[in-house]
Amino acid sequence: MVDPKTPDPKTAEATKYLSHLELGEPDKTFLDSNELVINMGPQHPATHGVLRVILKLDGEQVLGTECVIGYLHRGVEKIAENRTYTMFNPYVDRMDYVAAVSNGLGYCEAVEKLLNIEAPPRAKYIRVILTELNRLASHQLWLGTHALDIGAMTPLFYTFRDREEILKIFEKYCGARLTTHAFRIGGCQYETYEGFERDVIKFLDFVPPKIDEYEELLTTNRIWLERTKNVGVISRADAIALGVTGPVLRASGVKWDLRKAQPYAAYSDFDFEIPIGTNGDTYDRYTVRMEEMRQSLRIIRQAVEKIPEGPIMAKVPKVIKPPVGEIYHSIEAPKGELGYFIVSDGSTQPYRVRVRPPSFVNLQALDIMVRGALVADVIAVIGTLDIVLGEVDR
Amino acid sequence: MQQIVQPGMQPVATTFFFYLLSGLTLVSGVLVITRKSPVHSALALIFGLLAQAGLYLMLYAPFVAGVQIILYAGGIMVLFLFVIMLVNLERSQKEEQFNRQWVVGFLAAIALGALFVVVYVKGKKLFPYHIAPPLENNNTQQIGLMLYGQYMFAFEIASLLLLVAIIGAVVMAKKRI
Amino acid sequence: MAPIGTLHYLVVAAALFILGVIGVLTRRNVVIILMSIELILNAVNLNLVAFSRIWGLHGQVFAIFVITDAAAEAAVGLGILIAFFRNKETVNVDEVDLLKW
Amino acid sequence: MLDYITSYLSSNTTPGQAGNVFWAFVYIMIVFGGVSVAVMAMNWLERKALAHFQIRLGPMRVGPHGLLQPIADAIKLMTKEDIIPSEADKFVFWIAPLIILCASFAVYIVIPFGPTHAITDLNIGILFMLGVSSLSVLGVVMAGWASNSHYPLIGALRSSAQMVSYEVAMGMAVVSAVLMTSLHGLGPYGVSAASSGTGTLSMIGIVQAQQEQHVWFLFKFFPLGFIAFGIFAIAMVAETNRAPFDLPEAESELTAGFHTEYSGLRWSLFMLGEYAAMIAVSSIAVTLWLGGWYRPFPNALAGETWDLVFSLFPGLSFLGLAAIAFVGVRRMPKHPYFWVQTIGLAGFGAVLGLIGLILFAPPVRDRIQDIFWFVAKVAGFMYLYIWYRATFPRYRFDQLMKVGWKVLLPIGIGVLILTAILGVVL
Repeated sequence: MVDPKTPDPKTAEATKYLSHLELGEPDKTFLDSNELVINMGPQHPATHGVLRVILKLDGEQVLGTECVIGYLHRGVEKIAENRTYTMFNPYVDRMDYVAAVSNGLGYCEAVEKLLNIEAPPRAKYIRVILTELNRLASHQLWLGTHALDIGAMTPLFYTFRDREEILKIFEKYCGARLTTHAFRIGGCQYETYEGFERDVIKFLDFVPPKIDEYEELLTTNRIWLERTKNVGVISRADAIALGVTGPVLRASGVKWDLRKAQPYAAYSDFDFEIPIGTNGDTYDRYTVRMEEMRQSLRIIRQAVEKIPEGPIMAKVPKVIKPPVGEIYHSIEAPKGELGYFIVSDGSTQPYRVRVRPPSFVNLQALDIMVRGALVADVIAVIGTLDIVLGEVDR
Repeated sequence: MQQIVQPGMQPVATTFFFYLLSGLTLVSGVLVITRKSPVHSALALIFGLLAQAGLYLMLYAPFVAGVQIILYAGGIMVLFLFVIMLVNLERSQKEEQFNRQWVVGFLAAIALGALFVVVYVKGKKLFPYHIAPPLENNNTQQIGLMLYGQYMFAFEIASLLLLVAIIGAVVMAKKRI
Repeated sequence: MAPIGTLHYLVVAAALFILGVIGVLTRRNVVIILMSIELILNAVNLNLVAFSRIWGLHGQVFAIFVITDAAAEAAVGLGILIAFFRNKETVNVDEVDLLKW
Repeated sequence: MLDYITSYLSSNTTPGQAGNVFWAFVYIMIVFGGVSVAVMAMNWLERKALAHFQIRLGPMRVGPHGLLQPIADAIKLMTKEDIIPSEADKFVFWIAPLIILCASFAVYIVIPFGPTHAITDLNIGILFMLGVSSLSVLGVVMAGWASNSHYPLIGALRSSAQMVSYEVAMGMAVVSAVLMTSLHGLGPYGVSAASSGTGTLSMIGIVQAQQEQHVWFLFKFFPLGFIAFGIFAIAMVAETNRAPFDLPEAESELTAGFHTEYSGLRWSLFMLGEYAAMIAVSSIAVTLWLGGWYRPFPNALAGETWDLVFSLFPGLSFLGLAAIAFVGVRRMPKHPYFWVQTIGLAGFGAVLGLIGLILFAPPVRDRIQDIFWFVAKVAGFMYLYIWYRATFPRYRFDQLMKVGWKVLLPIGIGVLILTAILGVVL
C-alpha cells in the first residue's frame, strides 16, 4: 500500500481501518521526501531471507510499507496434488525449515484425523518432546537473529551454541538435523534411541542457565529496552482482526494457545502456563518468547518423566486412501497457528492441500506496526514477527 | 620533570608555503564560482578554507586558524553539504549557470579589483615589510582576554546573533511548527 | 623573491574578494551564491588577520566575530533556501521574485 | 647537514618546535607507520577478542592463530576489483575516502606520545585535533552523496547529523578539561601547585598541567572530571561511528551505510580511517584525563627505586606476550601438518621476547617508557571499543539524537559551569 490515496475500494477500506494511525499528507518535494522509496530486500541482511519490503520514507520516518513476497515460492501446495499422502510428508519440512518438526506434526495429525486413526500414546509423547525441543530451537534462532538485527551480535552465537545441542538430539533420533521428517502418518517411524531420555534430561539441565545468560545480555539492557519498548505496537483488537497468532498475539494480551485451547497430541496431559504480554510491543513479544522457552522445558521434562511404553505406530493401511471429505487441523507451531486444510477425493493423492502458515499471516501486521516509526524499527519489527520466508512463500 | 621551554614556532620556507597556500586559495576560489555542481563547489571551498587556515598559521594566528577549521570547514561546510543533499539540484544543473547580466557583473567586479590595485599601489608604504611577530605562545590566551575583556559587549552581541540565527533557521526550514 | 610582507596577503585577500563578488554577481544558483559570500567573508578575514600583524590582536578578535557572523548567515541563508525550494522547487536566484515564503 | 640532523638530538622539544624539518619528517614517518601497524594489530585483536566474546575462535588459518590475517586481508582488498557505480559522481566518489583518511591521520601531528615524542606541539593543540577530526564528517557526507544511491544517502545524512551533534557534547567535555589546566583547586588527590594563572590548549601543556597539579584530570574536582570524561568517552564512540552508535553503517538496516557502494582499496581506506580515528580520539581522552604519557603515580611513588620498577613494565609486558606465544607453541597440535605454524608462532614469540629484552636495556628503557604508558592507556580504550561492540545493541536514530542533545549536552554544560565555579572558589 504505497499510495493510500488510490481510490481502490480495498485499499480505501484498509485505509479506513488504519485511519487511527494518522497518515500524514504526502508531501510534494524531495525535501519532504515522499519520493524516497526504498527497496529493502530482496537481498538485505535483515529481512530474514528473500523478503522485499518497499518502504516509503519521509527522512527516517516510515510512511508506508508494502511487502513483496514470492521470491521463495516453490509451489508446495501444488506439489501436494501430485504426490501421495506419504510422499508429501517430507515436503512440509521445507516450509518452516527452522521448525520442521512442528510442520510434520501438523500434517501427520491432519491426515490421521482424515483417516480417523489415532497415534499411540508413546508416539504422541515422542511427538511432544520433539516438537517442544523444536520450538525451543526455533525461538533460539529467532532470538539470535532478532538481537543481531537490533545490533547485538553476541546472543546469536550463544543461541546457536545451545541450538546445536537440540539439533544433535534430532540427529541422533532420526539422522537429520534441520528438515527432520521425524513423524509418519500414524505415529513415529523410529523408536527412541538408547539414552534418548538421558540426553534430553541432560539438555534440560543444561539450557536454563543459558536462557538466563541471554536475558542477562538483553532483558535489562537500556539500549535494548529503548529499542524494543513501544516499538511495533499492535493492539489486542488489531491483532485479532488481522488474524495474527502465536507469540505475537499473546504479547498483545490474548491468552490464545492451541495447545491449551484445542489440545492436540498429548498436550492435555501436561501442566504449563501460557505467558502473555500487555502492551503488544516488541519487548513484550521478546519476554513472551523467553518465557515460552522455559515453559517448553517444563513440558519436555514432564513428558520425559511420564513417557509410556508401548507401540509407536498405529495400524495404518499400506496405501493411504482417506475417505472423501475435508479436514482442517491446526497446531501451535513456534510462530503461531499452523493449519492444514486437506481435501480428499478418495484417491491416494490429496485433491487440495492448503496451508495456513503463521508467518504469512503475521507478516500482514508489519504495515500497521511500523507506520510512523523509523527505519530501524522496521528491522526490529521484521525480526520480532519471526517470519520464515520458506513458510511465507511456500 | 624538567620544564620544557617553548620557543615560538619557527616558520619554515615561508615564501614557498605562502605562494603554495595562496595559490591553492585562489584556485579553489575560482573553482567555487565556476563549477556546475554545488558539491564540487563546496569541495573546492573546503580546500580553500583549509589553505586559508594555513595562511593564518603563517600570520601567527593559530587560534583563528583553529576556529577556521573547526567552524568553517567542520561546521558551516557540513551545513552546506547537508542542504545540498536535501535539495534536489539536478534540475538546476541542467539550466544556464550564469545569469543574463553576467557581463555587467563581471566588469563591475573587475572594476572593483582595479580600485584595489590602485589603492595598494598608492598606499604601499603604509604596509611595512618587517614587523616583529606577536608572540605566538600566548596568542590564544591574549585573544581570550580580549574577547572577555575589551570586546565583552561585542561577544555577548555575537552570542545573541547566533541565537537569533538558530531561531531564524528553525523557523525558515521547518515544515510545520 | 621578496620576503613575504603584509601586502602579499592583502593582494591575495583582494583577489579572493573579487572572486567572491564575481560569484555573487554572475551565478544563478543560490547555494553557490551563498558560498561566494563565504569567499568574500574569508577575504575580509584574511585582511583582518594580516593587519593584526601590524596593529595587534584586534584584527584576529574581529576575524572570530566575522566567522561567527558567517555561521549565522549560512544558517539563516540555507534556511531561507530550504523554505524557498519547498515552495518553488528551484534554487535559481532569478526566480526569487515573490516577497513571501 | 650532519650537524643539522644531530643538533636536534640534544634538544628537549618536539621537532616541530625546534623547527627541524628532517626530524619532523622522521617522526611523521614513524608515527604514521606505527599507526598503520596499530590499525592492523587492532584489526586482528578485534576479530580475536570479539570471537572469544562470542565463543568462537576467530581467524585461525592464516598464520598461527590467524596472525597474518590482516596482511591477507590487505592483499585481498588491494587486488579486489574497484567498482565505481556508473551514476556516481566520480571525482567526489574518489576523493571521499581520502578526506576521511587525511582527517584521521592529520590528528596525529599533535598527539604527544611523550614530552618530546610528538611531531609538534601546537599552541592550539586540542582545538586543532577537534577541528581536524571533525573534517571526517565531510568525507562521510561526500561518500554518501557521490554514491548516488539511497542507502548511502541515508547513511550519510545520519552520520553527518550524528557526528555534528556529538561534537558539541564532546567540545563541552574537552573545554571543562582545558579549564582544569588553569584551575588549581584542591582536588581529593591533588595539592595546589600553581605556576601560571592561565590554562593551555597545547596537548603537551595539558599533560604537564596534570603532572604539576599531581592529579589526573579524571579525578580532579571529583566527580566533575569523572563525568566530563564519561561524556567524552560516550561521545567519542559516537564520533567514530562504532557500536552502539554505528548507525551510519548499521549493517542490518542500511547494509553498510555510507560506504555501501565502495569496494576494494577504497573501502579499506574507510576502514583504515575509522580505526585511525578510534586510536586518535582515544589518545585525546588519554591526554586530557588520564595523564598522557605519565606512568601511574609519578608523584606519590616517586624516587629512583619506583622509577626503576615502573620502567621495567614495557619489557615485562613484551616478555609476557612472548610467554603467551610460547604457551601457544606448546599447545599446538603435534602433527606434522602443523610444524610450519608451530615454528611461525615460536618465531613470533622469539621476536616479542627479543623486543622485550631490548626494552630492558637502560638507554632504551628510559626513552621508551613514556610511549609505552601512553600506548597502554590507549590500548585500554581500544579494548573498550571491542567490548562495546560485543555487548550492546544499536541505538535508534532518534534515541541517539536524544542522548546527544538532551542528556550529554546539558550534563556537559553543567559540568563546565561547575568546574569553573569550583575552580574559582577552591
